[in-house]
Amino acid sequence: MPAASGQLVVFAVASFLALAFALLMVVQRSPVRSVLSLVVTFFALSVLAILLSAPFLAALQIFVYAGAILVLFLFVIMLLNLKEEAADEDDRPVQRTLGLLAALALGGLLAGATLRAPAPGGVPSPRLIPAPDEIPALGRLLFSDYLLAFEALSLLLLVAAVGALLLSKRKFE
Amino acid sequence: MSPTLAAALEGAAKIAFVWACVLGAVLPNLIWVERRMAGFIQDRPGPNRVGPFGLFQAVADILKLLLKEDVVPIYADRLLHTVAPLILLVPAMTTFAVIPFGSTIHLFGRDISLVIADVNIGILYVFALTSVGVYGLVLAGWSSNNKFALLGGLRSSAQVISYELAMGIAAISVFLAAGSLRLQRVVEYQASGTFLGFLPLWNCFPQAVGCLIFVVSAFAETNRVPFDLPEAEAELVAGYHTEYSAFRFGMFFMAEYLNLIAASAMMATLYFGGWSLPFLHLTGIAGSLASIAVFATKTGFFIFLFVWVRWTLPRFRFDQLMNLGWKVFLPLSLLNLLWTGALVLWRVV
Amino acid sequence: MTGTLPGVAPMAVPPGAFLVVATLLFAIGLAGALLKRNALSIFLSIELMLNAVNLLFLTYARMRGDLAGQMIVFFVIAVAAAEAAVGLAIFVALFRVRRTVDVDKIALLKW
Amino acid sequence: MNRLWLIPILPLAGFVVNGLVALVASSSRAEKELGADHPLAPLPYSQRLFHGVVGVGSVGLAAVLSFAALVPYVLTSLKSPEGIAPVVQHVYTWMAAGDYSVDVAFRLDALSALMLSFVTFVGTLIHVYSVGYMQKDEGYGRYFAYLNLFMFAMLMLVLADNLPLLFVGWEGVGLCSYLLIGYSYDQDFAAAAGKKAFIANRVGDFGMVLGIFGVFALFGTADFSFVDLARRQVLAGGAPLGVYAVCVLLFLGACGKSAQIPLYVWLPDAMAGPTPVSALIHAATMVTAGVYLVARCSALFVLAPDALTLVAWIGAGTAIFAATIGLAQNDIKKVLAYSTVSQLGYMFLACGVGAFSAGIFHVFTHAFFKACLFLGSGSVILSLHHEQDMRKMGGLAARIPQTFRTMLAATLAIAGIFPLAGFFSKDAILGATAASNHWALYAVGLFTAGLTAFYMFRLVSMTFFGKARGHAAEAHESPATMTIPLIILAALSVVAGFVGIPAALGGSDRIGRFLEASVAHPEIHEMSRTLEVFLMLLSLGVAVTGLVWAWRWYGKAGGPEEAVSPQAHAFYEKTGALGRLVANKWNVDEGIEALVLSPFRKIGTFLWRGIDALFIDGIANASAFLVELAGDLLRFFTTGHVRNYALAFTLGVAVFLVYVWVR
Repeated sequence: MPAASGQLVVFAVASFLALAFALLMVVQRSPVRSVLSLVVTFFALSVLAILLSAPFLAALQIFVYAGAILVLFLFVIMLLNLKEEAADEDDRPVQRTLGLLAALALGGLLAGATLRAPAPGGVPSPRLIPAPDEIPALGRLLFSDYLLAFEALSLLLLVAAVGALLLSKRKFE
Repeated sequence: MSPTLAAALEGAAKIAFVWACVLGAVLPNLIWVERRMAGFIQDRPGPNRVGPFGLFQAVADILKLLLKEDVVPIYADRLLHTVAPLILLVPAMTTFAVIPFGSTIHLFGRDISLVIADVNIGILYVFALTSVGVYGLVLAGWSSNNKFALLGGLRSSAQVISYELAMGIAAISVFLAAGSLRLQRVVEYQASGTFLGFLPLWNCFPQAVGCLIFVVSAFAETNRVPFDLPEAEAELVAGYHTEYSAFRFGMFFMAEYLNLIAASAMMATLYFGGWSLPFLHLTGIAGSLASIAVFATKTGFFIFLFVWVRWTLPRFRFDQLMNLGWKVFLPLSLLNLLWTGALVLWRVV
Repeated sequence: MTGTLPGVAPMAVPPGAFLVVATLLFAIGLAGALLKRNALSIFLSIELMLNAVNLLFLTYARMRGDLAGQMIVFFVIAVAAAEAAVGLAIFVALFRVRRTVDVDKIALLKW
Repeated sequence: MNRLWLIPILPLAGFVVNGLVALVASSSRAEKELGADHPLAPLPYSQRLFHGVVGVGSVGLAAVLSFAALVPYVLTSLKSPEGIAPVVQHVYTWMAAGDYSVDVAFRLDALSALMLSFVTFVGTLIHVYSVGYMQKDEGYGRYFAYLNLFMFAMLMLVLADNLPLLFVGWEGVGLCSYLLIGYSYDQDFAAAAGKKAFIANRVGDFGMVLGIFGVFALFGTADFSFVDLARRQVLAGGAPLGVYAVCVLLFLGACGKSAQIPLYVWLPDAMAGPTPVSALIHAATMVTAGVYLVARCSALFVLAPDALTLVAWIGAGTAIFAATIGLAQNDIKKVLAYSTVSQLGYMFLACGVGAFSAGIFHVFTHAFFKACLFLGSGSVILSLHHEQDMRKMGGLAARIPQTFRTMLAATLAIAGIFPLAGFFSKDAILGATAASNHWALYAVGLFTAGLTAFYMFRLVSMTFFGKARGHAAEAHESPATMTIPLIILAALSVVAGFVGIPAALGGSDRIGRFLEASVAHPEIHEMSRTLEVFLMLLSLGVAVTGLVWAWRWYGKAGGPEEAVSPQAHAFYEKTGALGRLVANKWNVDEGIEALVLSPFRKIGTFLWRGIDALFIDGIANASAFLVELAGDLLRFFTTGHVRNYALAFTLGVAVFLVYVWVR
């Protein structure tokens, strides 16, 4: 089925891009380039999200993550005028090696664990993903089952906004 | 002909049509229109030598940009310096994918919806792309390694993010009324009835405040006067594209015009009924073709508005800009959302 | 493993592949968080980890045909926004005092 | 009278009202008078009036109701010699468990009716007396609140239809006793006496509670109907040992409450309370609760003759033991306290020989004359401005004639002079002892009667006759609120015995017949009338001898120049070492100190120094030290480097994941 193979190609390209630019983000010394690499990763991730029939969240991913959060990062980096990381003088070889090893070990373990985990069955659920438009269903869920969480979230955002404002004030009076 | 192939062909045809219109027809003429309008408003002739009424001036401008030397500053970040205009340009071009430019046309035994991709996240898609465009501005400013450029980039990113918020909330009111994020559906909704019995159900009537916010924010989003702070020549030389020349500068130029066109199209679509005419039902192939014309006319009006405003109003100060965005438009857009919610709840719209 | 659910078309890509990509992204993010010295880069790595988990959630949501996974991703994104706002404000405040955001040079809380 | 619950509820209401008002008033007083020179000034008249009216009124009303309940009952029982069935009124279910439930139920029968009548009557009189006695006291309201609470508890005790409810009253009177003994809580000896009473009672209550458990375990119910069950069970040959154990345990409780050997030590110290309290609680009512309990369970005790013998010997032993101590006391209230202990011993002696009705009869008469004596002593004490030492009295007969006359009547009554109340009740006991062929017990009882007459007349002589010593010459008679109850009680001390004139003297022992319906009356083989009359004359003779002896030793009074105790010396001169031992209360307190308290104190010190300070504190200190040590070591891990923390965190997660994996 051509659509299916098309999906495979898209998946392959997107996941390659995601992984490659994620790696690039880590390897990159310049913080600005790190951010940009991450932007590409996020784009690839949103493509993957569309493949997983979550177009709304894909858009949200771009809109919020790439469009707002990472711009904020970029903004701060420019504000602080951060240049490339200087080569490590007081090198911490133990931290470096162990960190790498730990990341690898944990990654391997997690990959193994997720693959080993039994596949969740398609249990009949009131929250089935409707096709082709899942947005109304999401909206209904948000204002019914997850109402409390939603309200708490709005409070959290308010607090975060106030907190960020307070923190970045120059003088406390 | 297999349905897949037919769908692919259909899509390709729509893309070709839209790009032909935008890049081939509107964009060059826009250059000419703007320069002539500027001349008219400033009581001078404007470009009138190249071709009849100077109509080929656009071609001359483009050729000039293509042929000039491309200078990249020594201390610039070459890679980003190259990529920045592209980042700005590509989202500007892809915005058109979700804007419906006509009603459904019946052709070759198929119902063809006159929109390249009528995705269910239409409006969100537009906003997502707009937010990506910010990177172009910021990176252009940063990679140039020039303080004017950097400040321009910072200003533009701050400005765009700020106004995106008010704009987004105004847009939320629109799809609250329409009940869908699909732009084709938004247009169909506006064509479907009347407001208060005598007005068309265009969103600009029930949501006049939202419409105003959206239009003004669109000026800010596209960095047009009176909100062209990022390139305020009096203080920042030319803002984020100070260090750009030749075709790269042309790309910024092009992106600005494309954004302008896209913003006009969005205004027409969201608030002024898109391709629909009030009280008239456009049917058949002729009707569909007429709907394209209607859409073009409305978009054209807003493009004219952009140009008109640019050469009429002075520039704001940056703090005025931010105050307007955060302290006026944001609360107003929330009130508009509340108002629209009430209208929907009590079935007025 | 392909979900056959009402409404949604069957998956062309085996979900396991998504899971592997997600875990790999997570590991890369973890490595970044452990190895980078710039506080902002560490923060970025953490964002990457969050997104890897998001991908995992979306995959499971798709496998089960259950919107709950997407809902959680929605919340994660929103919380991440709040976290970024406060976190970056902290870094700005920190930079003002210490003129650096190198975490190895900011080791105040120790004996 | 089908609203028995009204009787106890009235004093309870009085307690609540008096208590709340006293609380509010005292807190506002404390605010006003804090730091003043006399913060403990008497209450204003209006408040005294209020407390007095509420206190006396509630108890008086209860007394009226009690008589309303008693009179028809008595009349009916007089018509039918067999008496009538007990009235049981269920008020509400207190606890229910399975088939069995403990109810708040009240029982009116001959026993409780009799108790009810004199408890409320004497109680009312003493409340009235207290109005006069306590008028200079700052804690007037508190006092009446406690007294009302006591009345409530005592009435619950008397009316209860089952052992758990009786135990509520039992503990209630114990609590009030504690509160009232320690009424002057700012004085060490009063607070200590309160604690002593409480602790001694705990020992008894321990047995009491076990006894209740035992009753329930043996018979499956704790209602007083268990005595019938017990009779049937034992006749069927079941569990005599269990019955014996239960009897002993209940008797242990009775010993605690009624101050019998070995738990009597608290009662003399309880004289630290106000004198009306001593009269009401520690003479007339509460301390007789033990006797009441034994009488109430008499049918059970009868089934365990060995237990009865124990009761008899304990009673007789206590009677003579306390009487000897009473011989040498110089504190007027202490003499009366030991007298009370001794008389209680008589009552248990009666129960022990199976003459439960005689025991209750003595409870009845004792309530009047001992209350009269205590109130009289209170009048004396008050007239001498709280002087209790008899060596500083003397010659008061002329100065406080009302008190003298009433106390003399009561003294003659307690000494057993014919035809006063004490003669009949004491003789009923001695007669029953003789009739049951317990001649050794009879001899003890008889001797004790002589001692009683001696120490009582010693008291009268030292107080009222001879020359005035100390400030005795300035004494004034007490107000009418005090003398009127005295007169009433004295009159009753004279006549109360007439309800039980024995057949030998031409009477019909009405009280005995009346009580037959509710207490056991084992077969006592009849004595000949002649022997009975002879024994009466014998005991009368012994009593008169005691009186005369006391008069000879103490009647000739010393003058003020001999102020400090020629009398005491006279006693020692004439009795020698034994007298000194007696005067020192047989060194019982010292013995308890040496044998019980001192070892306990040593154990306590060891637990404190050895176990607590070294061991337990050591553990605490050691753990604190270890924590500090661990902190000193672990703080090197607090590098301050975020990345180290992140790494540790990651490794932890990895380890956990491995664990989950391999599990």
